[in-house]
Amino acid sequence: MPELCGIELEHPVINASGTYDAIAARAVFGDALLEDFPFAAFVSKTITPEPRAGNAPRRIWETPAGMLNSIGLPNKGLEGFLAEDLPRLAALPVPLIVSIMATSREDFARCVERVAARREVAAIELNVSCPNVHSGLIVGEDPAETEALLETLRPRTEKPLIVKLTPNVAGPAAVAAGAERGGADAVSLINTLKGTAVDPATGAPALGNGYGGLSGPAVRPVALEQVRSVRAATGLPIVGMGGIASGADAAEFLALGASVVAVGTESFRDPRAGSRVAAELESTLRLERVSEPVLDLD
Amino acid sequence: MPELCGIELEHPVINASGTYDAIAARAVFGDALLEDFPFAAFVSKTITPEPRAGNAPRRIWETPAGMLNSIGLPNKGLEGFLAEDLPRLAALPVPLIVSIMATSREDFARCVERVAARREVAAIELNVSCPNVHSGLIVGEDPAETEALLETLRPRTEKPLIVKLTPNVAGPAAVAAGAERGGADAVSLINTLKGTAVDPATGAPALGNGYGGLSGPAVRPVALEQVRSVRAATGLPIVGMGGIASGADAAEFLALGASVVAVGTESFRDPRAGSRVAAELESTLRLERVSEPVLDLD
Amino acid sequence: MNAPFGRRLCEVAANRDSGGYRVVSLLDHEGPEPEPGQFYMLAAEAGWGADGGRAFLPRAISVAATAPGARGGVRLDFLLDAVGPGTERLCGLGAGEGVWITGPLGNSFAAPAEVSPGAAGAVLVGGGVGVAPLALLRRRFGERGVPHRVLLGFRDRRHTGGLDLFCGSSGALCPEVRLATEDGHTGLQGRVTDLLLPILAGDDARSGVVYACGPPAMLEAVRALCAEHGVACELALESPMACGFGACFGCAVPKPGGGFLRLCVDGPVLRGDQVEEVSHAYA
Amino acid sequence: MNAPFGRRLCEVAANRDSGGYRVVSLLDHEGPEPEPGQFYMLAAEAGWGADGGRAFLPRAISVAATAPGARGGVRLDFLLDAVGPGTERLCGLGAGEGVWITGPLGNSFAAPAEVSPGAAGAVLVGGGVGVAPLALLRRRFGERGVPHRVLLGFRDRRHTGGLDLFCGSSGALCPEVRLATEDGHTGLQGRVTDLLLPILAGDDARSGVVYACGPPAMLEAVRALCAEHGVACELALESPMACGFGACFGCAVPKPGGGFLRLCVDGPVLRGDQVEEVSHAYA
Ligand SMILES: Cc1cc2nc3c(=O)[nH]c(=O)nc-3n(C[C@H](O)[C@H](O)[C@H](O)COP(=O)(O)OP(=O)(O)OC[C@H]3O[C@@H](n4cnc5c(N)ncnc54)[C@H](O)[C@@H]3O)c2cc1C
Ligand SMILES: Cc1cc2nc3c(=O)[nH]c(=O)nc-3n(C[C@H](O)[C@H](O)[C@H](O)COP(=O)(O)OP(=O)(O)OC[C@H]3O[C@@H](n4cnc5c(N)ncnc54)[C@H](O)[C@@H]3O)c2cc1C
Ligand SMILES: Cc1cc2nc3c(=O)[nH]c(=O)nc-3n(C[C@H](O)[C@H](O)[C@H](O)COP(=O)(O)O)c2cc1C
Ligand SMILES: Cc1cc2nc3c(=O)[nH]c(=O)nc-3n(C[C@H](O)[C@H](O)[C@H](O)COP(=O)(O)O)c2cc1C
Ligand code: FES
Ligand code: FES
Repeated sequence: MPELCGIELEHPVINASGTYDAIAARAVFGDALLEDFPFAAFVSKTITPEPRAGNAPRRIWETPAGMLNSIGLPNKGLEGFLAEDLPRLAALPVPLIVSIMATSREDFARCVERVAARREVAAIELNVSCPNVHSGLIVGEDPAETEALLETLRPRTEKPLIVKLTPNVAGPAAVAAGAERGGADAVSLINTLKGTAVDPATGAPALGNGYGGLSGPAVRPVALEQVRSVRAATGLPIVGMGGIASGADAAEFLALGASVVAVGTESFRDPRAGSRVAAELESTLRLERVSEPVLDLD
Repeated sequence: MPELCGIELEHPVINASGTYDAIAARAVFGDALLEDFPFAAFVSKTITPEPRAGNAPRRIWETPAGMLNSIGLPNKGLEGFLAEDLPRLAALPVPLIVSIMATSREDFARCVERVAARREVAAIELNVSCPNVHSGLIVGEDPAETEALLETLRPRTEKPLIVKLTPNVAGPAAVAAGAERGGADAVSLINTLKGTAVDPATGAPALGNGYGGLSGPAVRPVALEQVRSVRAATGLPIVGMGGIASGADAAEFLALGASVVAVGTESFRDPRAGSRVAAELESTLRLERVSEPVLDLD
Repeated sequence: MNAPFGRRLCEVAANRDSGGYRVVSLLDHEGPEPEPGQFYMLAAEAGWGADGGRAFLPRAISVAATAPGARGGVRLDFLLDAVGPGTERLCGLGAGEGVWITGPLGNSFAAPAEVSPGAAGAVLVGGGVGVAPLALLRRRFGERGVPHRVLLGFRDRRHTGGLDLFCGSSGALCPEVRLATEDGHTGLQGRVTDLLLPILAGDDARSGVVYACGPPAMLEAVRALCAEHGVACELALESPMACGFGACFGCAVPKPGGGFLRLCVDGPVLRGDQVEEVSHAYA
Repeated sequence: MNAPFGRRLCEVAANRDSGGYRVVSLLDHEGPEPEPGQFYMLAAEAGWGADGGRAFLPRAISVAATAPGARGGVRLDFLLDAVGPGTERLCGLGAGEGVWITGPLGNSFAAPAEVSPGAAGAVLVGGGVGVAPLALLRRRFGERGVPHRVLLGFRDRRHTGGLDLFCGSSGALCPEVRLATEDGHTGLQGRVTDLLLPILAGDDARSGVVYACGPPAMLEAVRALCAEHGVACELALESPMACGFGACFGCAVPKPGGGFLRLCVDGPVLRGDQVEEVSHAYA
């Protein structure tokens, strides 16, 4: 049975933060969502100390084999989340990981303490990399900053701390090493790549925010390379993500050293992508176990 | 008539370094190549002080809407290039830009002097960003290094120096600003994004080199965002590239501040992509010039 | 009624022209009957994402008509305007091809009395491909005996897509339907709002509710006119949707008091007073 | 003879089964007659890159046969094995669909006397989809009166793709063709190299040249056997190609003395002594 920082998982596929609203999906799809929940653990959308409305539209833009988003972390804020959302997320049949982001170590610490205090929460993901909120960038670009943040947070909880790295750096491995030194339990990568597009109808940037984050199959090669380089630099478990759309894609991440994978954008195309990827992965791996090298010399 | 650092161009589309071998193409397609040369200027493959054989295969791998390469800069070396290739490239009907890379300032300086001394050469592109040769990375990741390199090279020639930036950094704009301070005449971007893939048949990295550089439409949103941010940080002309496959794509780069665009990977799919993009761009722009806002009220 | 969980593969039963648009019919063996205003996320099984990597995401399309499927299930008719790679691919589908669908999604139009106490009748106002959800709404109003009038706007003779969805089985336009065309080749020469204005100005306007779907500028005109005349309205909006089930937060539409609605789960049908101004920015 | 500059759109004239492979015929109105061993870069006009963004690049495919086109030009026949998204799409093409082609590209097989002074005859050794260029070569040798034998290897009854390209107009296998099959259902039970070995060991072996195309392990066996017996050979290799015209440097094949050849412009046909060892790494 796969596990992540001691959390047992039915299979190695979880969701990428911000790409699945289990509460909304429950309302749309009903109990079937719970009976056949697509992910082995649920990661919440990133929450911030205060409520946020998110960015002005337009927020999404399709690109070749991918998409840009500038959602801007709309959320109810720490207290709203704890009061309204957490109890409903606790009803999901899988462990809950809460993603948080803040613009100061103190705020981060407060969020970690308040969230970790809740029994329903299995682990915390620290979003130090969201490309849509300027202040979020700084920590994740710098190994020392990241280490210092972890040193602040580590004493506040015994629950696993997963650091979500930003891919928009020259060396993600150095930042991962900083996270490890600071006491992180795992890293997750990649967040979205900074990107933009021009609306041909206006000649101006297509997104309301001017730029956004790129996700989907287009970024998979970049994600795989970052996983490979982070694997070489740390012993931490890796949650690998970025463009996973099939079991074969997931297998690439596992081959390069990820312990668990996350599905993001593909869920938009297929609300049960998580289960599908897990099933495809299972049969890929089973196939590998039984297959003999095929001789093709005729 | 578009121009780049004073070099007059028939149209704003040139080739991306390393994606067109005009000598080989001449042998394959004959004089038709010269009669209808697809680019307004020709940029050579990057040459290095000494000859290089390039990386061990496998060198290319297809990815969603793009490709990875780990070619490894095979070239005849500075002297071989000057003796054998330059005279033949001089026969092309367009201005010639020579791309060079070296692992020390002294070697860079020697290359610049030898190349700039040749009448056939209109400008020099400095590749400080090739992701396939380790030493090439360092300068382009660091604004101060880049500035220092330019300060060394600037006095050696009056010919335009174009700095090809690496996209694998947190802030390409800062590096562009460094290049400007050092005396560069233009910047070109983006080079390929670091990426890898796993060969499903072996479970190991698909490229002989372990990783490579990602190009093609998949990277276009990243390229556009870097052009946008570099435009905001410098007054230098920008040669924009990364995933341009059509005139509409090129128009996005121009809208965000590029003066000239370059076509790379798309030439593999269409050997005359350069001319096609230029023609499509021309008709896009002409359309924009004449079109009135369209009222679309029921 | 919940949508079945996940996407499912449906077969194209038919694909016919409708005044420049296409009506693509799918056979759905799993889903419930959709309500007027609801939509589905559609993606062709084959060839999605071809040539340049788009369409990559599924496309939100309103259901325009339903009927019992020939071999069970329900036939879903979609009215499609080929404006880009996704709709072009969908418009080019042949019978027997596969389409991934998720839905029915979103809310639906409410009965007049639910929108405005005392309101008994309805005025349906549609333009362009936005006539699609109104075709289904009109059918339901007809079945339930809700008095209604239909006002449709078209640009010219070549752009009358979807008009046949408002015809009876005889093929003739139903009597309660009135047209405005910009070239005046049929109906009133002008815009559909020119037909709406006298109704809103009428004495009995407040006993009715306006239901509108169409291009943003038309919706904004309808919204503003209704607000001015104190007549309740429901608008079926569009916004860019990646998922259709509340997952991506891409479909944000500004709320009058600040903040945003997610159009896919809070809409696509919004009351006039839930919208500040219908803008191209999110439509 | 140069290839026309750029890619051009050709129409699919036919697409038929050939023992598990497909033979796809294109009508080319612009290009010259290709030589045996040459290849084209192919990409379907529609649906290329669908579903996951691949195939993105064009695919290198050898020409297997040519004929005058029904309405002028030349008909190019390609033998295709559906191993991934690109070849699957090409194998699924219907008559009338469009295909972008660039070519003919690469070098071609040389006459026996050019490869080895004094050699008069030829032994063609093919396996799998690698029989394609040999089919065209055999035709040319036949036309030019070059004595030749053909040895083809197939796995089993279900894998005999391309065999019919070696049949005469009567539909019967030509007499100079011998088969080896791993299941022994026809011809020799064994490998094609089992047919080659006695020929190489024969007294007159050096008056001939071996021409081979097939899977890497077969080519390597042929190369090593020929080297051992001092018999000249030409191998048509494969390597990953992005462009086919020398632009990408992706198709590198190691040279015996170090360094690399670009298979698309220096090959695809290499003499046995130009290759160190035929490896899966670049094939
Ligand atoms: C609830 C709802 C119901 C709908 N019902 C219908 C219906 O019944 N019938 C119907 O025909 N349509 C309907 N639509 C609209 C339909 O979803 C869009 O027209 C469709 O998504 C367009 O996709 P496309 O690929 O054809 O065009 P796109 O190329 O995606 O272009 C459509 C618009 O998308 C934008 N866009 C996004 N990415 C890009 C890009 N990379 N390049 C260029 N433009 C881009 C542009 O703003 C462009 O104008 C509905 C939409 C919603 C939200
Ligand atoms: C000169 C030449 C002549 C040829 N002639 C013929 C011919 O006559 N008939 C014929 O059928 N074939 C021929 N081939 C081979 C043919 O070009 C390949 O089989 C074809 O390119 C495969 O493309 P695909 O999309 O079908 O498969 P791919 O999925 O591209 O798989 C084929 C191989 O490509 C690799 N690959 C690259 N990227 C990926 C990826 N992202 N995921 C998985 N695998 C990947 C793998 O090694 C895989 O085994 C020839 C090749 C050359 C170089
Ligand atoms: C619409 C959208 C919203 C996202 N929101 C968040 C978020 O709130 N927090 C976060 O850490 N990552 C967020 N991400 C990034 C994803 O978690 C993931 O890292 C990225 O999309 C790459 O994976 P994918 O290609 O599978 O989508 C978001 C991505 C998308 C597309
Ligand atoms: C096969 C290949 C070889 C390349 N070689 C070089 C090179 O020698 N020097 C260089 O500066 N860039 C090189 N590049 C990068 C391109 O010049 C270009 O920056 C990049 O591919 C992005 O553009 P594109 O998406 O249009 O290909 C190479 C790219 C490819 C795909
Ligand atoms: S379309 Fe994704 S949240 Fe509405
Ligand atoms: S295939 Fe591009 S150089 Fe040979």
